[in-house]
Amino acid sequence: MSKLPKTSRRSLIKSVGAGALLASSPLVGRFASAQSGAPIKIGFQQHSTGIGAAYGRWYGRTTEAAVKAINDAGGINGRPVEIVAEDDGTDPKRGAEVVEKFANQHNCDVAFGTLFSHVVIGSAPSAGEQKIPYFVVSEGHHVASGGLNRYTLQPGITDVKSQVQAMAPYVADNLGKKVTMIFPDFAFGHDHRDFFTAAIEAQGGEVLEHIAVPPSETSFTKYFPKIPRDTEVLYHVMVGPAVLTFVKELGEFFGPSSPAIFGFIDSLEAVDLASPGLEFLEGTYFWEGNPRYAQADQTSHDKNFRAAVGVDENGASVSDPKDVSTYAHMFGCWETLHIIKAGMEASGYQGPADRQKLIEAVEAMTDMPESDAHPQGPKVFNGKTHQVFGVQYISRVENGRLVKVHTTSIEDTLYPDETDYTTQSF
Amino acid sequence: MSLLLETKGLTRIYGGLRAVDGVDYTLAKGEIHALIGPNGAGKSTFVGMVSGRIPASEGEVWFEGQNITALPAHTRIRQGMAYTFQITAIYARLSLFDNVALALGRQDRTDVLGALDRVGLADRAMQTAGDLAYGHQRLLEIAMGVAQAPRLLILDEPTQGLAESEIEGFNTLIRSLAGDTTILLIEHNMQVVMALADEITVLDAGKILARGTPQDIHANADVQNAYLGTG
Amino acid sequence: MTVDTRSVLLHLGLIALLIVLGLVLPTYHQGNLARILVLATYAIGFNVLFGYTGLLSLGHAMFFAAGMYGCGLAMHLGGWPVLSALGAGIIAAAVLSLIVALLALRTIGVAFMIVTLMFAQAFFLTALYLGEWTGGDEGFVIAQASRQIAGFALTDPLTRFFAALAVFSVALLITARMMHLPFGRVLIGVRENEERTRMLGYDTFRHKLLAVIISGTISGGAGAAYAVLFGYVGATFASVQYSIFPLLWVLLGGMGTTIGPLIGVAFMFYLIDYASGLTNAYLLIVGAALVLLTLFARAGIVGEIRKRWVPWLP
Amino acid sequence: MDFGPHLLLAILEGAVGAAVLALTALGLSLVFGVMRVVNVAHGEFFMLGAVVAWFIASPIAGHPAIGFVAALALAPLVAGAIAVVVDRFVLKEVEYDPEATIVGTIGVLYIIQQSALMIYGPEARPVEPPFNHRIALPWFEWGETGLEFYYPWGLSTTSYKLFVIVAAIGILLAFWVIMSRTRLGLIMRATQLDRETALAFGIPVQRVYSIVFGFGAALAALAAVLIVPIQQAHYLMGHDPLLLSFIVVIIGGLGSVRGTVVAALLIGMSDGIISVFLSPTLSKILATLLVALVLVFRPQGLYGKKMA
Repeated sequence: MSKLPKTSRRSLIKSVGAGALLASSPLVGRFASAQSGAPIKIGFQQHSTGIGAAYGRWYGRTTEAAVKAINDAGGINGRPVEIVAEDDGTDPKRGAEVVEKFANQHNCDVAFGTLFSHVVIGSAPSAGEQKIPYFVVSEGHHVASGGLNRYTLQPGITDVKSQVQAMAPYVADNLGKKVTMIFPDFAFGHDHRDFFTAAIEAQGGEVLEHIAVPPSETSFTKYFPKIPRDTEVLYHVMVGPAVLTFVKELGEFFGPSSPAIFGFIDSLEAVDLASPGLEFLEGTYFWEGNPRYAQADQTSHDKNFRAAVGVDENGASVSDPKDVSTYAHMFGCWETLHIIKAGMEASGYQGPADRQKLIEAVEAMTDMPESDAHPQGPKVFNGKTHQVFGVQYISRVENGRLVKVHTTSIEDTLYPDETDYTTQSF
Repeated sequence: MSLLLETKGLTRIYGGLRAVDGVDYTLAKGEIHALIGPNGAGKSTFVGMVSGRIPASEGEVWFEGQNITALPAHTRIRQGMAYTFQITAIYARLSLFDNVALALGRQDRTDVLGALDRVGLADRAMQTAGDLAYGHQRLLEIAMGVAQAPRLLILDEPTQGLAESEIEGFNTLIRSLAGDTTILLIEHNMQVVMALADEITVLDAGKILARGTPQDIHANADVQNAYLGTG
Repeated sequence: MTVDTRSVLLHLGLIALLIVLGLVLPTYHQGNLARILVLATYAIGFNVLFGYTGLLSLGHAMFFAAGMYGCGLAMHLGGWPVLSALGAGIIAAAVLSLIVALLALRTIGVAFMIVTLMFAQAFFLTALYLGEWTGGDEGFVIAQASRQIAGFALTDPLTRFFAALAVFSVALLITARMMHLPFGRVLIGVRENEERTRMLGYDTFRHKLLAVIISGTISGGAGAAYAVLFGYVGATFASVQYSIFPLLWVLLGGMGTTIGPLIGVAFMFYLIDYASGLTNAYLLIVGAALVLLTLFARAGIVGEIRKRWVPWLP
Repeated sequence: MDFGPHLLLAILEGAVGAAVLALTALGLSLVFGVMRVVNVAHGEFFMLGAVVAWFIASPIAGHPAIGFVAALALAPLVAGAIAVVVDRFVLKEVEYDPEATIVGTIGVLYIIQQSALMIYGPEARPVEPPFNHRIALPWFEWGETGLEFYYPWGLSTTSYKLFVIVAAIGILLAFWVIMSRTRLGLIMRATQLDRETALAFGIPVQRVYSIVFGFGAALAALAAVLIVPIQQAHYLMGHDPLLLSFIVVIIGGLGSVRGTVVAALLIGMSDGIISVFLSPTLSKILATLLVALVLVFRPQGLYGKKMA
C-alpha cells in the first residue's frame, strides 16, 4: 500500500466535526465554507525500500500516529489531514521525482518526512523549483549549512553538528580527554569527525586517531588495531545494516580491557540491546536523540507519544517486543507534523497559494516548549537557518537498558549562523 | 616476372611443435598458385602468417618489396591482400549487401551489386546472410574477397562444400581475375587445382616438399608417396 | 522511399512528436519526460558500445558521473557558467573514457565486463574519498540562480524540457547518422565478427577505442546535462546500479536500435512510477515485467517490432 | 597495535571473508562454467540462505546449536529448490541465451528481494552462533631471554570464526571430491566441456542444468548460513557477494576450482591487508584497481585458459 492506512473517511469526518464543535478558533468558521471539506495533503517521502527501509517503516508508523492525533483534535484549520506516501527507494534521483509528483500530480500542500541526507539534498532543488515547502526530518547539517534553499526546513529534529558538539563537554569531563573516533567514511561520518574533533579540542581534549570505515563494509575487526593503546575514550558511530556486526566485533576485539566507550545510538538504532554479543556494552555510553527506554522521570508527553505510536517502555513495538523502533529519530516526524499544523494555523493557510505565508510563519517560530506536540523536549527554532535546536541525551547501559545520565542544555547545541535563508526570495 | 610475395625462413611454433618450419617461398605477380598438402601440413598457418592473422615465430614476410613482418593484419590487408577463411566467416546476421559493403569499405550500390553478381548472388542482396545455403555462403565469402580488389587474394579451401556446378562457376571467376590479381589458393580438390594453378607448392610437416608446374607435381614420386598416393 | 529517407523521417518525426508532447503534456509528465530524455541520452551512449559494437561495459556510471562531477564541480566550486561547465563535464568524460578504453580494451568478453565494473567501483569510492570537494554520498546542490543560459532559467519547466530535448536530439541524430556512415557499419562488423572485420583491413582496436570514447562522452554529456537541469550531483549516480540501469534500458528497448534506448527508459520510468502508486511492492511488479519481457519479447520492445513488422528500423 | 599482530589479525579476518566468498563464488563459477550463463540473482540466493536461516533458527528453543544445524541443513535446500524453479520457468524458456538470462535474472533478483522485504522486513536480524568464545592470541618476539611470547592488546579471534574457516575448507574438499570422483561430477564436467557431445552420449542435459543451477544457489545459501551468526540477515545483503563472487570467478579463471579459491583469498584479504598500511577507503580503491589491472594484463584470469 502506498497510501498509508488512514482512519476511514467516516470516522475522519466524525472526528473533524467533533473538533470543529470544540475548537474556539475563528478559523474553524471556514470549515462551513465550500472548499473546507477538502483535506490538507501532505506528501510523505518515505524510505520504504532501499537501505533506509528500517527507518522508513518507523517513520511511517510515527507519521500515521501523528496524523491521527492531529485529525482527532480537529485537523488543521478545521480540515482533515491526508498523507500521500510515495516510496523514494532511499535514492536521491527518485526522491527528486517524488517531490515533483507531490507538487504536480498529487497536488500536495507540502512535502515532508525525508531522513537520509543524500535524498534530502537530491530532492531539495526540486522543492525549490516547484515552490513546495519541504520539511525534512534528517538530522543532517545540510539545511543549516546554507546549501539548500528557502523552501527546505528542518524544524523537528536537531542537526548532527549540534548533537555532536553538545556531547564534547560531558565526554571530556566524565570519560576522558584522549579520544579515538570510528565513523563511516562518507558525509555523515565526516560531519562527526569534523564537528566532534573541533568540539573536544575546545574542551581541552584531543582526538588521537580518526578511523574511517569504508562504506558498505561488513567486517570491521581489521580496522580496530588502528586504535591507539592510550585511548581513553572510543567514540563510535556507524549506520547501515551491518551496525550490529560492528558493535559485536568491537566487543570481541577489546575483550576484558577496553577504554571508555561512547557511541551514537545510530550504531544500534532499531537493534535490540539484548542481542547476543552485546553484553560488553554494559556500562558504556550512548547519545540518544530521545531515550529509547522509558525513564524514571518520564514525562506525560513521552507517555502519550509512546501510546500513540504503539511503542512500549523498552522502545519496541507493542505488538512485537523484538521489533525495536528508531526511537532516537522518529519523534522528528511527530514534531514536524505538529509544526506544519501550527504554521498553517498561524498563517491561515488555505491552499498552495499560501505556501510562502506558511514558510514565513514557520520562520517566525522561536521557542517550542516541551508538550504533547514536542514530546522529545523543548526546542528553539532558528528561522534564519531553518534549523531547530533541542536538548540531547546521554544514556548509560545498565542491566541491559539505556538509562539517561545527562541532559544537555539547548545552549550546548547552538553554533553561529552559517546562512540566512530569509534573505532569499521565494 | 617480379615478385609479389616472398617469405624467408618463416616459422611458427605451437608449444614446441614446429607447425611451419623455415619456409622460403616466392610468389610472382599475376600467378595462380596452389598450396597443397595433407591435413596438418601447416598450409593454413602459413597463409595466416602471410596475412598477419597469426604472428610468425621466426622469419620474414616481404610484400611488393617491403618487409611487412611487423605490420598488423589490417594494415597488410589495406596494402592489397585479401583473405577468405577456411571456416565460413561471413556476418551471419547482416544482409548480403551489408557483408559486401563492409568488404568494399563503402555502401556504393553499383559496386556491391557488381561484386555479388560475379558469384551470382545479386538477386539475393537483401537476404540475411545466415539464411543462405552453405554453398552460397562460401560464394559470398569469395565475393567479399573479390570486392576488395586485392593484389593478392588468399583463398583457404574455397570450393569446400560447393556443388559441381558451382565449382565450374568458381573456376570461371578465378580465371577472370587472373592477371590483375595474384591468387594463393589452398585447395584439396585436385581437379580444381589442376584446372586453375599455374604452379603448385606441396607442404608436408611444415616444410616445402616440392614445387613445380601441375605436370611436374603430378609426376613427382615424393609427392605421390606423401600425398597424392593416398587419394 | 529508400531506407535512408525513412530513417531520416523516423528520427525527425520522433523529435517533432516530442516537441508536441512537451507543449501539451501536464507539468508532471513534462517534468518526467525531461528526465527520461536525459537518461535516454545516457542509454544512447551506452547503446553505441553495447548495442552496436557488442562490448558490454558494466561500469558506464563512471562516465555518466564523470560528466556530472566535471560539470557540477566547475559550477559549484569554480563558479563557471553553464555552457563552459557542460564542456568541462564532457571533456572529463572523454578523457576518462580514453584512459579506461586503453586499459580495458586489452580484454574481451567477461573480463571486459569485470574490468569496467572495477574501474567504476574505484571511481565511486574515489568520489566518496574526496568528500571534501564532492560532498561524498550526500553530494551537493548546484545553486538555482546559476542554472541559466543567457537569461533562460533552466529551472523553468518548459525551458528545461527543451534543453533536455536538445541534448537528446543531438545524441540521437549523431548516433543515427553514425550508424549510416562506414564507421558505424564497421562497429556493427566488430560486433558481429571482430576477426572477420580485422581481416577485411579494418583496425578494429582503433574502432573499439573510438566507440568507447564516443559512448563514454555521450554518457558523460548526459551526466553533465542531468547536473545542470536537475541541480544535484552525488555519488549515488556513480554506484553500480547506475551502471546496470542503461543495460536494462537498452535491453528492454532493443539493443542496436536507435530509438530503443528512449523507449526502454520511458517504459521503465513509467512502470516504476505507476507500480509504486499501486503498491509498495512495486519492485515485484518490475521484476515480473522483466521476466515476462525476457520470455516473450527477447529482442526488446523496438527489437521485437523490427523483427516482426518493420524490418527497416534503424 | 604493532605491525606483526596487526597483520596477523588482518589475515585472520580476511580468511573468514575469503572462506565465505570462496563458497559463494564456487556456486556462481559452477553455473557459469557448466551453463555459460551469468546468474545475476546469485547474491539473492545468498541472502535467501541467511534469511531462511533466521526463520528456521529463531523459533527453535534450547541450545542455539540446534537451530543453527537445522538451518545449515535446510536453508540451502530451500534456496536450491527456488533456483530449480527459476531454471525451469525462466532460463529453460529462453534457452539459456546469455543476454536474455541477464535480464531475466535481474527480474528474479527484484522479485526475491522484494518478497524478502515484504515477508522478512527491512531489519537486520542476528542468528545466534552455536558457540562463540573470544580467543586471545599470543604473539612471539625475540627478547633478551630468547623467544618471548605475550598477548598483544586486541589480538584475538573467536571460536566461531575459526569454525567458519574450517567448515569452508571441508565443504570445498567435499565439492572437489564430488566433481572429480563421482558420477554426478563426471556428468557435470562432461556437460561443461561440450553440450552437444553430452547430449549425444545420452546425458539429460536439461536435468543437469537444473541440478547445477540449484546446486550453485545452495552453495551460496550454505555460505550465508555460515556467515549469518557473524553478520546479520538483511534483505539487501546479496549485493556485495554477487559483485565479489563475479569478480572472483573471472579473476580465478572460468571453470577453475583452484583459481576460484585462490582468487577468493586474494580478493577477501587484499583490502584488509592493504589497510594495515593505508587508510581503509584508500586501500579499497587500490585493491579494486589492483584487481582490474590483474585482468588487464592477464585477461584469462589466474588459472583460466584463454577465453574465446
